[in-house]
Amino acid sequence: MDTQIPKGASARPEFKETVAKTTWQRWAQSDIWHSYKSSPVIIVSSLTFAVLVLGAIFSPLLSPYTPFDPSSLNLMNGFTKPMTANEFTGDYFLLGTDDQGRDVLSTILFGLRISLFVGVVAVLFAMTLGVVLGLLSGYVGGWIDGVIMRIADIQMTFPSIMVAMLLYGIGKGLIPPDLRDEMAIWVLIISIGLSEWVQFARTVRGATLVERQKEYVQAGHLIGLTRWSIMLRHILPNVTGPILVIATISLALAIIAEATLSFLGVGAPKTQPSLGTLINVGRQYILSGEWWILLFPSLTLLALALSVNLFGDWLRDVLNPKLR
Amino acid sequence: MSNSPLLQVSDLIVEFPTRSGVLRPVDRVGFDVRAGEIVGLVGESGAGKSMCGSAIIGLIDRPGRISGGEIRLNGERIDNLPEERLRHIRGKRIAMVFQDPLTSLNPLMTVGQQLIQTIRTHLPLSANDARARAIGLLEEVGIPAAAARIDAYPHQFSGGMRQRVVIALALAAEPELIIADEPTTALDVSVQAQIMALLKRLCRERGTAVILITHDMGVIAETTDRVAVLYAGRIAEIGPTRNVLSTPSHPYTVGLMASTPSTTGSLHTLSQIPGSMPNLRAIPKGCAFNARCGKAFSPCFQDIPVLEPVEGSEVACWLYDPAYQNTKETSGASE
Amino acid sequence: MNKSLLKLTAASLALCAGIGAANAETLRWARAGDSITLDPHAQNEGPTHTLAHQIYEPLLQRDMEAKIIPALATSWAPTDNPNVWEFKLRDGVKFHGGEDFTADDVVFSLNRAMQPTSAMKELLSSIKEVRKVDDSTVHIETNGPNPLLPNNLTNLFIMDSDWAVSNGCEEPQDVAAGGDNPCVRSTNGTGAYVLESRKQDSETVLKQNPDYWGKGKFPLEVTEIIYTPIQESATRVSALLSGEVDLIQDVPVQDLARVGETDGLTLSTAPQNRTIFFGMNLGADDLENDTVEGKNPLADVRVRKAMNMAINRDAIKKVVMREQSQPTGVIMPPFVNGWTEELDAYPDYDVAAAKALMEEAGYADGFGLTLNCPNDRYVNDEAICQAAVGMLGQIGINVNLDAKPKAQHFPLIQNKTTDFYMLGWGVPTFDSEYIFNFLAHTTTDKLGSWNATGYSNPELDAKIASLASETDQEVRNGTIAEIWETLKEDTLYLPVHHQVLNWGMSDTIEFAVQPEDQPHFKFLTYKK
Amino acid sequence: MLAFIIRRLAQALLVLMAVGFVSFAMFKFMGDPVENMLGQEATVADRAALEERLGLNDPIIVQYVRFFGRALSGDFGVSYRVGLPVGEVIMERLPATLELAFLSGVIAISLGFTLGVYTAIKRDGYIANFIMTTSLIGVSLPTFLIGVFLIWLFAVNLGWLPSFGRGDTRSFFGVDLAILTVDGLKSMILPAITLGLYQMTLIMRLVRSEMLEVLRTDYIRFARARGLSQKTINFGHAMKNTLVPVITVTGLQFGSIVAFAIITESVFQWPGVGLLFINAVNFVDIPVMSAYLLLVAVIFVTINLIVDLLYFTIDPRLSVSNN
Amino acid sequence: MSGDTPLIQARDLSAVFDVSKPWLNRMLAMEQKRFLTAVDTVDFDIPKGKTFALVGESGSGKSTIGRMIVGLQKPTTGQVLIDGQNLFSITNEKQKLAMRRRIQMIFQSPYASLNPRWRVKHIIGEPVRAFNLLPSGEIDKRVEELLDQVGLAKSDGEKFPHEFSGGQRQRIAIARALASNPEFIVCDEPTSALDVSVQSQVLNLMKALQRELGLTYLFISHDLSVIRYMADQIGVLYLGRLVEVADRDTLFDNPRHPYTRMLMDAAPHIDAFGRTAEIVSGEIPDPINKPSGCSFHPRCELTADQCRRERPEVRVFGPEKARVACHLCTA
Repeated sequence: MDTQIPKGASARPEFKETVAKTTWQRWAQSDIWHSYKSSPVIIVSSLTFAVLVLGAIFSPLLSPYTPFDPSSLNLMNGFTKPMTANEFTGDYFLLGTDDQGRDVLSTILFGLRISLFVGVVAVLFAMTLGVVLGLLSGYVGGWIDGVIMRIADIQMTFPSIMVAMLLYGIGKGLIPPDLRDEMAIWVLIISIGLSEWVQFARTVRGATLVERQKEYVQAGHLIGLTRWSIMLRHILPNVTGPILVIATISLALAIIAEATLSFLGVGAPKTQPSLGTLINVGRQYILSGEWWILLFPSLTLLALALSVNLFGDWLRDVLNPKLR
Repeated sequence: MSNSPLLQVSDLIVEFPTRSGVLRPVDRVGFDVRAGEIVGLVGESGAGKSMCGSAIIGLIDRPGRISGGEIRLNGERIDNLPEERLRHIRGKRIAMVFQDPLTSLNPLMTVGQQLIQTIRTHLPLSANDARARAIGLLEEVGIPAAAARIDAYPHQFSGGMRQRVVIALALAAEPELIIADEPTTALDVSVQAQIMALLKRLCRERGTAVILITHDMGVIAETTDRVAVLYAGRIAEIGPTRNVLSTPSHPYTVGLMASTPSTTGSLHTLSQIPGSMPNLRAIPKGCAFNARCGKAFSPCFQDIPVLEPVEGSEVACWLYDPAYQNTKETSGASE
Repeated sequence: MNKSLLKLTAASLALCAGIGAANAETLRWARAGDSITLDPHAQNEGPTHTLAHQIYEPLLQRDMEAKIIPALATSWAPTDNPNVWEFKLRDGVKFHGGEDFTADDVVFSLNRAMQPTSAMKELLSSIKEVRKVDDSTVHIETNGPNPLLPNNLTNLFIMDSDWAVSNGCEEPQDVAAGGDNPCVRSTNGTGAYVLESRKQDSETVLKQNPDYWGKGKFPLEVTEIIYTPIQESATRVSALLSGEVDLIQDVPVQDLARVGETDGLTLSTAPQNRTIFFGMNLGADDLENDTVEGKNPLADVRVRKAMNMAINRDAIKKVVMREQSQPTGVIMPPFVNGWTEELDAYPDYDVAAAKALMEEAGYADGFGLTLNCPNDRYVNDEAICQAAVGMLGQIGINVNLDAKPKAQHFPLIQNKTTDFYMLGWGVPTFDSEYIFNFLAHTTTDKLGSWNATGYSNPELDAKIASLASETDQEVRNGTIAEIWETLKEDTLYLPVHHQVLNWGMSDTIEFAVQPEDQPHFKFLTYKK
Repeated sequence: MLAFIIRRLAQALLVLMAVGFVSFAMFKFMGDPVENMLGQEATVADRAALEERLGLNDPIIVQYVRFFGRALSGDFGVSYRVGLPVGEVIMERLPATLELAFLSGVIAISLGFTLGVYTAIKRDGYIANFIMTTSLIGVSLPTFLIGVFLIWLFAVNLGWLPSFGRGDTRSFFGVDLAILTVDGLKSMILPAITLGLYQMTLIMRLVRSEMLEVLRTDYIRFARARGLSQKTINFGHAMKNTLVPVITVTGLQFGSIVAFAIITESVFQWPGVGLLFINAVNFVDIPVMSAYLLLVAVIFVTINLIVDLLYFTIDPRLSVSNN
Repeated sequence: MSGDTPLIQARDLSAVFDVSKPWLNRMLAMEQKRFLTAVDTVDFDIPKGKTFALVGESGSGKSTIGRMIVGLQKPTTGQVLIDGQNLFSITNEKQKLAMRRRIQMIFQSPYASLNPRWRVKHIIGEPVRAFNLLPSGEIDKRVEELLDQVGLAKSDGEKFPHEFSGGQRQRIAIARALASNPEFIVCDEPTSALDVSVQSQVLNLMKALQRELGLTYLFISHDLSVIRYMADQIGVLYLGRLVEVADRDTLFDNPRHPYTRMLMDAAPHIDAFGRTAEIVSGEIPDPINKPSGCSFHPRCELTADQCRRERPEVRVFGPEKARVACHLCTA
């Protein structure tokens, strides 16, 4: 029997460019970038988010005052109206001051920093935990899967805000008193993180179960790759889409959760207030006329959470091939 | 009227606007289907055969649209009908059978519910009469103990049985035309034979015309009266099935037949068409097949060929254009 | 139409029609917390006493100006034996259930309040025996002379002995033993109001007692009281602003202006019997949670004095308290026996002088420590602490604020596991001895239970002990003044201010704030 | 199915035991109940005695076993705070929370479903896009802020609705319900909206995405090819197929409603179990706290069970008889 | 090993899966455990350089056999011998790796078989890295060679799988399989997802590679026409059993088992215009509850009593040594 071996160019369709695209070209031509370009809502919200993140990162440089240094505060500056000078001290504040005489603009910038820090680190924590457990659960299966998923089930039995509250209670109690102020934020992060991991784990497990069946994973087995190598190098990159979507949504959730915990009195301390703490403090002034103490942090939180949510929403649509 | 074809498709163009330009999965396709006739649409994936079917029944997903040509059913134009009028044609006069019987049926409704719902949408029957008709249909498509199984859910049927149910659903309102889109691709060979035989029998009995969309040359050969070979959204060759398959004229059809392995006949080396069907975004100028064609010559890269009668079929190829008969000789394209 | 407007219209209509106090007037009253229990001896706590005061009565009570007036007793005086007090009881008083009020009820009730499960027992710890002399006379014998006995009886309610016995609540409920008790759910007092219905934390309805002995003696213009606790201060103020309630206690200081400016509402303000101050652990050799190794900076009186000077009480009053506080130099509310203006004077806010003192004490570079602070107990407690943190920061004391709910804060003080803490102190007996007993005396089994400073001055302890039995008021007052002198010299506490009480109410109401935050609604009158 | 229920119940018991243990581990850090139970005049000896009698000095595990043992027989002890049996206190408050949760649930589900279906059908419409974007505001602000804002707007400034409490109630088979009176319903509107807003957004978005996915399935395409009307397809075919995931999430959300009621109830002084819990936390009322946590767990487990059983009725593929 | 031993020997391979319901359900319903015998004592050899094909419909166990032969799945009983060495008894990691290098696989789906997040050169180079065949500096060159070998351009290595058509992806998969210089490749329906014109390219490529590199194939397909084109020897599977094993020409010229005949008849013929295939009765039974005796008897045209009762043993027929498991087969 005689067959001709198709060689090189003859077997290649003409319409393909011969030069591989650079990563940048790939990105510029991708659907994601296109969808981004053509959605004004997403452009606005991502820019808002970028501005807020930059504001948070550079808050020490941008803030006119350092609100977290109590000794720099002058109580007599308290309750200064926005864009006016204080009647006693003559100090000027763009967005006014709060009950402690802290510049509202500075507290917002610093608060944003704390809210974002708590949110981002909590989500990273939840994500790492959830992804590792989800991969293990989905890929290794067996009793490991059973145990992890039962724990997840039990945790799902409680709303995350409550889990966070309970964990916070325990965490706070375990820390020696002199470290509490510094550790409070970390306890908060771990509490929120632990309350959010289930989402990640479940999604990753589901995606892993699908990917595990795929033939490229089998091909990995054939060349004797280890479990971890297959999980981390093969499967993980292919489940990043859903992880990213959940991470975005969890970020908004975590930021709001932190704010809600502030209301329950277990959020960031008032000496290092997050946006949630600021709102919770400002809430007292809703009837008394010092509207700026509540309004500005609330708007900032709204802008932050809304932009993250809108971004997550868009990401979900873009990354979901079923909806395209 | 009596002599005019049941379905006339002429110069049908389907377009999908995308950000990188407008795509044309179907480009100036025209063919007729006469009452009781089985016409095959054959082609490889991406040839536009399924899109043709969807266009005829008016089910092109947004943002796709019919942007040219006409579809006439018994002489009446149906491609520009409003959705509500079109709805009364679907199922009633033109029915469709899809590839995968597993996903074609609503898993949460019994087959009876789905049948009765369809019957009562199109026929003025009482619930009881509709049920009786549904049982009758199930019996006809060869479902044993139809009266008992009518209240079963789709997952309680095997793959072959499910496709029978789908056929029953398509036949529910006695349509004049059935569009069968790869009706047996998801089935095993032995079941495929059963289903094809069933479809053939039922349509012959009722005089229902069929458009059979498939990529399987064997199924085309055994089932259809006439066949249209599609390539990149255009018809390359159309004619009586025996004619097209035994003595193909278009180089693509020739290549296709030569590269199809067979269980019978002499065992020869499969020839192959180099490359693959062009992406819709990059259909070459002129004949869409030119890049893969061993016989391509200058006009093939300039203009789109139109269907011309060649030996009982119609072929869209510059090779058979009288104006180029001589040039072809001299171009010395390899054999 | 606006609800408060409606209310106004209704009120003016009532006025025009000349309908007097005899007609139905419903008072809708809200405060932050609910009464915890209906058992009058099971809790020694403000809101619980407030509700109990409407239903039950003590032998003698404090009126709206905190003066002691007769209630179920018409007169009281020590007998010839300084250890025995004689109480003459009011005649013709009936319980809500119709039973007559007699000396037996007094003996029963006081004995009940001395049971181990009673929360009032400490107030009666000096009592040896309660004796019925006749139906309208009771003798109370104390272990030694107790000049302040009447002061301890103002919140001690009298129950009907038969009713209590037949209901099986001879003793206050023992929560620890899980016992249930009808006296927790129902009442039978002699007070001006009868309990109509009650849902814990939700709504309590009281109706005027038609057979009240005090008819004609008190205004008694309110015929029905609807009491709703509203925990969230904003919601509470909202309810007042929207006319859903007529009177609220605990108006948050920031909302005072709003309430005062709102048409149809008025504010009533008075100093409260509670002083807010900071305590410092000066007794320990070294502090747990500070940055100084091997010694205790707080043990140095110069440091304490510097801290005292660094606290800008006026700024706290102005900004944190919105003028609703009285800055003070002593941890004693002005009503209390022993209070003087000199004692009340507070040091000038003087950062430079404070820094100088710090330097003198060897802490020119300052030090760090943790301040424990409640966040749900006193008016703006956490904000005051925050302000103090800032102020102390200016003299180099780097304070780490640890604010917690009261349930976690107070155990720190009681277990003496705090170095620096906030505390507020009210004096139900209106006498300095009470303060000394709890806050200045060396911690022993009985005394000094709230003294977390580690301060121990045997000489002072002896003086404090002498107060209990000193019957000569002049001598006693002299000792009190001496003790205060020492305490002030030692700067044992850093006083901040006396709290000011605010009640917001519909402006048709005439009702002055009671210094113990105890509204007795039988005194309430409407403007005519 | 029976096996399924048995397994679920076993799991439920495990959940309850875990919850109980976690709560007991936690109470240690919540403060000292004795402080609140005794007045400020209490002596050191008094405190020690009470602590001993409450068994607070025992190891956590001992306290836990004691509590759980009694709880199994329905005895949750006596509230440290109000001195009433915990079971009674909770049962008295539960109707308030449940009716609030019910109304919020109804608002969230009905509105969420309607808007979800609408935005799915009109996928690229302006109104649908507007709804999609604005609905995110509901999940971008903490619940308590929304509650405070609603009070400020509707109670204080407009004077339309009550700012707190439950209003009039009417007894229904011995249970006092506010939902049965006009005044009560008016009182419920603001808290119910506050509580339901978040869930509504979630349900709406879920329904939308599920619906979009279902609308792309082959059987919907086949239904269209059979000439069924758009209405039949959207509501007869598509909606039913979105139910399974929607019910799962809705079930979980209903549990969250009960939990989030803590916040809403304290903002609106709604006398339900959430408020009771917050009060209990402030007072370190251990029996009430543990019973409440168990209650929440029971509610969740029950809802999960109901949800799972609902699957069986909705999705014939799950019925055992067909396997 | 001696030249006579077939490179691959499958000895009595069986794969049994436990498909029982959970313990509690079984207890309540008083059920026994249930097992699915996906592969039932399958036995065949593949000589070096030859192609052995397995043909069967869904549920016949052909893919399971493929997975067992490459070592992706352990057989319940039986053994796989590669060059006489039992694949599953190697415990030494190094030897195991050395054995794995010799065996590769080409999968059905050109989409799922390539990791979409990896560049093509990374995909093809991975086996080289995993088996440590070349120093890392030379891997790229080897990848280019392989790309060229399967008819792709060197520059294609920089691209991602989604930039290729199905046929090209299958070429990439072949290149990956070749990367470790294997001797034996299991091809599991390698062209069933491809279009006819592309299928012939891939089939031809595989044939050419076999000839050039002396490869041995196990070729799995449901398509008799493809099998006929590719195989030297063919095994027909029905419900996990090999019902007939014969040389290609023998099988197609003289199919002995009724099922083989049925399959051939049911397959559509491109030259049988207007034919209606003999209607085969029934569908493939539930593999968990296989019919008694010969599993094929409910659908068989012949059927004797014996077929219902007894499981037919494999018997050898004719000079071509066709092995057939049928009671009624005589010639």
